[in-house]
Amino acid sequence: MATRKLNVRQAITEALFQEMRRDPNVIVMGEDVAGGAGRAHLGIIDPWGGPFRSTKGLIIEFGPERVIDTPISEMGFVGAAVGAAMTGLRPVVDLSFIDLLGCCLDQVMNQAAKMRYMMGGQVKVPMVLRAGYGTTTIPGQKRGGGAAAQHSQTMYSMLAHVPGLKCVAPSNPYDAKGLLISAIRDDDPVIFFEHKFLNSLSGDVPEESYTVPIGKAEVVRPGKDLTLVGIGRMTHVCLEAANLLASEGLEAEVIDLKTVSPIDEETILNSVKKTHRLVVVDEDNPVCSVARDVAARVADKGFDYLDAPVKTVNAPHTPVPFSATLEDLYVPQPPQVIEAVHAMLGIGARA
Amino acid sequence: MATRKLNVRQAITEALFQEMRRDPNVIVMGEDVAGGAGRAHLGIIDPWGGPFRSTKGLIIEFGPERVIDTPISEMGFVGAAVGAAMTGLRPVVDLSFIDLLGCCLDQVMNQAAKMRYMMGGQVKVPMVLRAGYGTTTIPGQKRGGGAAAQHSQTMYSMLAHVPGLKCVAPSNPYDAKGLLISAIRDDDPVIFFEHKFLNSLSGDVPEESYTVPIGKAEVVRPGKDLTLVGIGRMTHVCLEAANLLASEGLEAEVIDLKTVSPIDEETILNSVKKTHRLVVVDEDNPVCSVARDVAARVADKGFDYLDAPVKTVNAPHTPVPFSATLEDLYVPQPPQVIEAVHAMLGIGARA
Amino acid sequence: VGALDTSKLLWIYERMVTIRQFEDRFRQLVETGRPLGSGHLYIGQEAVAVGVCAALEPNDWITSTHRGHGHCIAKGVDPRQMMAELYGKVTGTNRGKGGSMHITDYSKGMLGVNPIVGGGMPHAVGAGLTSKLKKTGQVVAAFFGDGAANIGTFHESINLAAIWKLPVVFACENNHYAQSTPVEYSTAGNNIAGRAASYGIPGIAIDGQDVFAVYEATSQAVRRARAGEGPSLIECETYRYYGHFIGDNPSRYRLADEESHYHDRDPIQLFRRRVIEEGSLNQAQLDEVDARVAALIEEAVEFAESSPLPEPSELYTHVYGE
Amino acid sequence: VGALDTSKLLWIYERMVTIRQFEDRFRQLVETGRPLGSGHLYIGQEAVAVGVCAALEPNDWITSTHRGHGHCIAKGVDPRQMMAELYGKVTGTNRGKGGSMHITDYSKGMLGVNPIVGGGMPHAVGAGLTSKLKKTGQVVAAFFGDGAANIGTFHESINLAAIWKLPVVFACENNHYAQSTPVEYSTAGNNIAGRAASYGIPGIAIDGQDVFAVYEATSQAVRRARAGEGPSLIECETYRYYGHFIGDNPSRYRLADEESHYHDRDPIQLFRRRVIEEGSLNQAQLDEVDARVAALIEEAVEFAESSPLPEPSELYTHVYGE
Ligand SMILES: Cc1ncc(C[n+]2csc(CCOP(=O)(O)OP(=O)(O)O)c2C)c(N)n1
Ligand SMILES: Cc1ncc(C[n+]2csc(CCOP(=O)(O)OP(=O)(O)O)c2C)c(N)n1
Ligand SMILES: [Mg+2]
Ligand SMILES: [Mg+2]
Repeated sequence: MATRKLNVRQAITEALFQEMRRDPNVIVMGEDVAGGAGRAHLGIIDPWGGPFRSTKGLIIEFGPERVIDTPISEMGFVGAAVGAAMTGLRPVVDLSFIDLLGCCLDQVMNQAAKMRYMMGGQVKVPMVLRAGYGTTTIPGQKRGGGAAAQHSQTMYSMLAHVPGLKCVAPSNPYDAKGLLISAIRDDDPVIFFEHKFLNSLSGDVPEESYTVPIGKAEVVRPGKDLTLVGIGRMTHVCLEAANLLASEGLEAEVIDLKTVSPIDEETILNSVKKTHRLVVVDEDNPVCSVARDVAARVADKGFDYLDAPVKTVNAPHTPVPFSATLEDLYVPQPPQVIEAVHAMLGIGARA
Repeated sequence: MATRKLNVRQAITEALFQEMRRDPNVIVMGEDVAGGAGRAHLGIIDPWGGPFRSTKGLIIEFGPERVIDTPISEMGFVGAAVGAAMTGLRPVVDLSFIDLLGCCLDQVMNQAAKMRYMMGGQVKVPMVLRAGYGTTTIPGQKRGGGAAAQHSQTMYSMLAHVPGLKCVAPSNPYDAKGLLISAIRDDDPVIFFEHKFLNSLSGDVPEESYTVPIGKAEVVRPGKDLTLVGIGRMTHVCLEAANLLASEGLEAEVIDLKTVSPIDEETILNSVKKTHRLVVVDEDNPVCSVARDVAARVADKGFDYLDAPVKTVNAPHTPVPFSATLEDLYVPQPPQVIEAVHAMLGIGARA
Repeated sequence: VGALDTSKLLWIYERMVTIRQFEDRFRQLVETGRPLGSGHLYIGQEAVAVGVCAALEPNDWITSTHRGHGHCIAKGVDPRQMMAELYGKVTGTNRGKGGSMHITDYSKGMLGVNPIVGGGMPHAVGAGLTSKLKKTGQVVAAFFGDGAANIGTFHESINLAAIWKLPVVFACENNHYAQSTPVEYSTAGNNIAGRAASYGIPGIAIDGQDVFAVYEATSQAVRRARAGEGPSLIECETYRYYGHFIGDNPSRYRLADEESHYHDRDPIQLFRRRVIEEGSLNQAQLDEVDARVAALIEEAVEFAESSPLPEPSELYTHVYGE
Repeated sequence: VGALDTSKLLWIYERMVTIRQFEDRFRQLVETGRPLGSGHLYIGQEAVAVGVCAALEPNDWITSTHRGHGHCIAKGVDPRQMMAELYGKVTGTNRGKGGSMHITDYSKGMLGVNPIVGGGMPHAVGAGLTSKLKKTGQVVAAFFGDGAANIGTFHESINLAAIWKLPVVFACENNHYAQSTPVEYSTAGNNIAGRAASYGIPGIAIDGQDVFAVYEATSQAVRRARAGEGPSLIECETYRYYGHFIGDNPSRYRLADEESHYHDRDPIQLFRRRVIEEGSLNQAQLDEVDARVAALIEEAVEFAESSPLPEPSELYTHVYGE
């Protein structure tokens, strides 16, 4: 079948359509996932299609029983999804912003994640929690500010910590579609992180349904001198940094982590075995982050491969500031990656 | 002034009494912190004194306006503490179990932690959130089971991740009293982790008021061959392991981390500079844990000191099981620490 | 009693007695130093669980609280497997991995004891969604305590069930205390049933010691639910005879008068008196049940004691599927 | 109008007009490509913020929502600093670190715009606790939307304020929509004011376009609060003229009839008509306010445009104290 250019948002929409057609147990829930609920008789149907428009059109094909607008009751509807998943449905919940985890953590961490285990394997909780994360900063582009401290967080580190959850963070439309289909078919709760900046990123996406495996990282640029591991948007930052490093004569291998839980240690260790050097780039706050987790794994299992300190590049240990001038500094960018590489290699800052 | 033996629970109670006497703005809130609220006229006063009895007696001295029983409304009363802290009080909130963070994360992570920053420094949120954590397992002691998956978690890794919070986890009565007094006087929100197993641990505590600084680790046993970093109960596990290692001729330096946010890098790096080897022992689940965070910092800033892989010992990536036979295996114990040391040193398992 | 035939009456009595004896035995085991965990005893509240479940079909669902042994037994969970679970044995309902606070038997429609207060209520909404979407006709009963009426999930869950007209029966067990906190302190407004008005659904406060009253009110709510008319809220006034957990001494925060008032209104004794007075069952029939249940509980303890512990490898299984 | 003197009437008018002009200007700036973020416009709801704040003292507190510009201006926050905040400038209320969704002026008793729906309500409870414990007599008004009436904090906060008899006025701005979701879909029960009964507190639904009605109802609630009698709930029926945020087209989910109904009931026009009809203020007085405000808003834009951005070091400050 054909391949077209879709952006990440469109790829997600396509995955939802295909899975809802395939399996009548798949339902979509969340605030304004269609919008204007209860007003079809007034000709109002699907006016929003989700906070980022990625559920647009679903209600037309699947109706309001399977595309369910919810009130602002995160604990309630995420918990309802848990109950629905336990009893035979496969809910795909749109949480709008991952920051709203604050309003439903119990159902995610204590209920969904632990249910199968606590119950000794009697139940499964096949649900997907989709959530936008990250900032949309474009350094140097003049604008007042971003979405600030409560609508720009990354937060996958907190959820990767939780046993029983899987967490994916695709960096491109192809993976977004394939990972979402995998997530929907997965019998465990999967948190699907959608980077707000990447939503409009375009790329080749096959028309047919396909899966991208959860738990597998990918070498997206081969190299021999050092390994850069990126997550989501940071994969692109790593690729840009790799281009710049190439002009210095350094061939960086870039790995797109794709899944932050479970982490694909093997792919990373194989790379570091070859390159002997590692920098992990992560948009999340640094403390107890995925970046430091990966660094620690390599400092243990890959210690003998290492020729240099393991470096991590994260957002700072601060909330996300509003002012664009500060937000631009908050999000890691290629220069910081290059700085980390130089520090790792003992190369002094260039004059 | 004199020093007596107190257990951790008593040390906490004493800190609360002393701080409430010192500062009329200090209040205590939580479910059954006194208990039986509204029934003083029936002769019922203070029947519970908190889930672990650590607020017992406070209401007698300070009355129901400052010792406030709350309904089961975690988001509401933690949020009320945030509002009270913003407007001039210094609430000490008893959350009973850290697992209940699931029901109030928004107020902790999005509100309390970020308030000062989002508001450009206009406000402070001087509050303390006390919470029991961990399991009470005593390996080999026959018993049916523990408190299982939703009442035994450790979870400081998730909160150490959050900028704006401070997190402390004392391992003994002296530090419990001193750190709680520091936490109450601190102008930032502090999460005070009380290990359920340690509540009954006894030790010397001065009668007078004193502080233990937040953000400082302590070398609790000097050694030259390797460094063991422990947190809370794990400090004791490290000390036991160090004793066993001594009989193998290995002198382990043991560091009690005490504060998990901010982490005292300096004390750890100084130790590793001397010992060249590091094992971090942490009762929390491994992924994105404090243990791996510490390991990553050392693999970066202390790489040149290291002569061996950095090892971490954590609970497994599983929920906490009920059955004692499984719970005993869940919590790291000295044999696992020794195993990690052996693996680090390339010493094969002994026959 | 009216509409209930002998076998149903015996069913009700047996389940109430099973709860009572199961927990009495468990309590004795704990108090006499058997190495078990603690637990939240349901004794005193039997008429609620059994009255509600008597109005349900076997394939209907329930969600529960931390005080869930009674709900489990009422819904038909095997006391042997329950006891084994309390012992942390692999033959337990949850393979010993859940314990008292997580007992679950999916095959019986028992969706889990749930010790996060209010944590189970949204699951009932979700099960209701499944029932509605799959048109199975199943009803869900969500048990919760008076203390749970003040947590956000109470509000969110009832509102969701109401707007979606889901087949959920919200069954509040108002035993007057949340730990040591009296309901009149923690709970603004007149009563919990009255909060139903906020959601435009029926709310009724009934005598939770009277299993017939509970059965009647639930039956009505279940009819409404199955007819697609949405949820109801039933507040059952009841009492726990023991402390919040085994080891808690309730006389520190409860009044002796109040305690004896409820002991006088013991749900099992009320039932016995009524069926005997009305001539629907006789003493011998009831005593026979008592004896049968006693044997079952003995068997449950023996089963639990003699069952194997989970293998160490169980620590790592069931975290994820496959 | 009755009890209100000329200066109070002018105060009310000025604040309503300031909100309107401030936001109109901001909207134009955004829509004409000025590099600013988006924002949730308050226009159409001015009578609520101003009516409530007219009944408060300067040292009383308010908590707010994501749609908070109006609350800020009504409580006396300087529009220049607000505009600078929207521009991300260091001269902003929050040094440019908060933006539209976090504007705060502690010195004015404005405890923060708060874009977590329901997130500010518990803060009002906490401020009420402070007032009660310190016996300052301060009252707290908690603004929230119709959508917020379905989140757990609504329930928990009102219950807490009620049992503790705190001086809190819960002011619901029912503008009929939460994003594109109509209130009649999301909200079970008859109305939001009716939910007050669950907590045994007064609940009243009023015309939120009529600043006098809002002022009157709030004044009564404030009297009650200051007398130590506890909280009240006021549901103000109102409407937002624009989309959920700048860029959202509300005609996709609202009916033209409804929109024009509320445009006919514009709070500023209603006020003008009424005071002129009743002879309390004249056209010239009102026009003078319009002009003064226009100048102020111009000044605010100039102030914002000419103010410096935060220094890079600001990224790291105010995370912790000291
Ligand atoms: C969300 C949450 N908050 C607090 C607790 C601690 N806790 C366990 S049971 C309980 C009391 C519950 O009271 P109620 O709902 O009336 O049920 P009852 O114990 O009376 O059956 C509390 C506070 C908890 N488990 N979960
Ligand atoms: C807890 C939470 N859930 C969802 C959102 C996304 N959101 C922002 S505003 C809004 C609608 C709020 O509606 P309402 O309370 O009626 O206020 P209005 O926008 O009408 O002023 C939603 C869903 C949020 N910010 N916080
Ligand atoms: Mg109760
Ligand atoms: Mg609204």
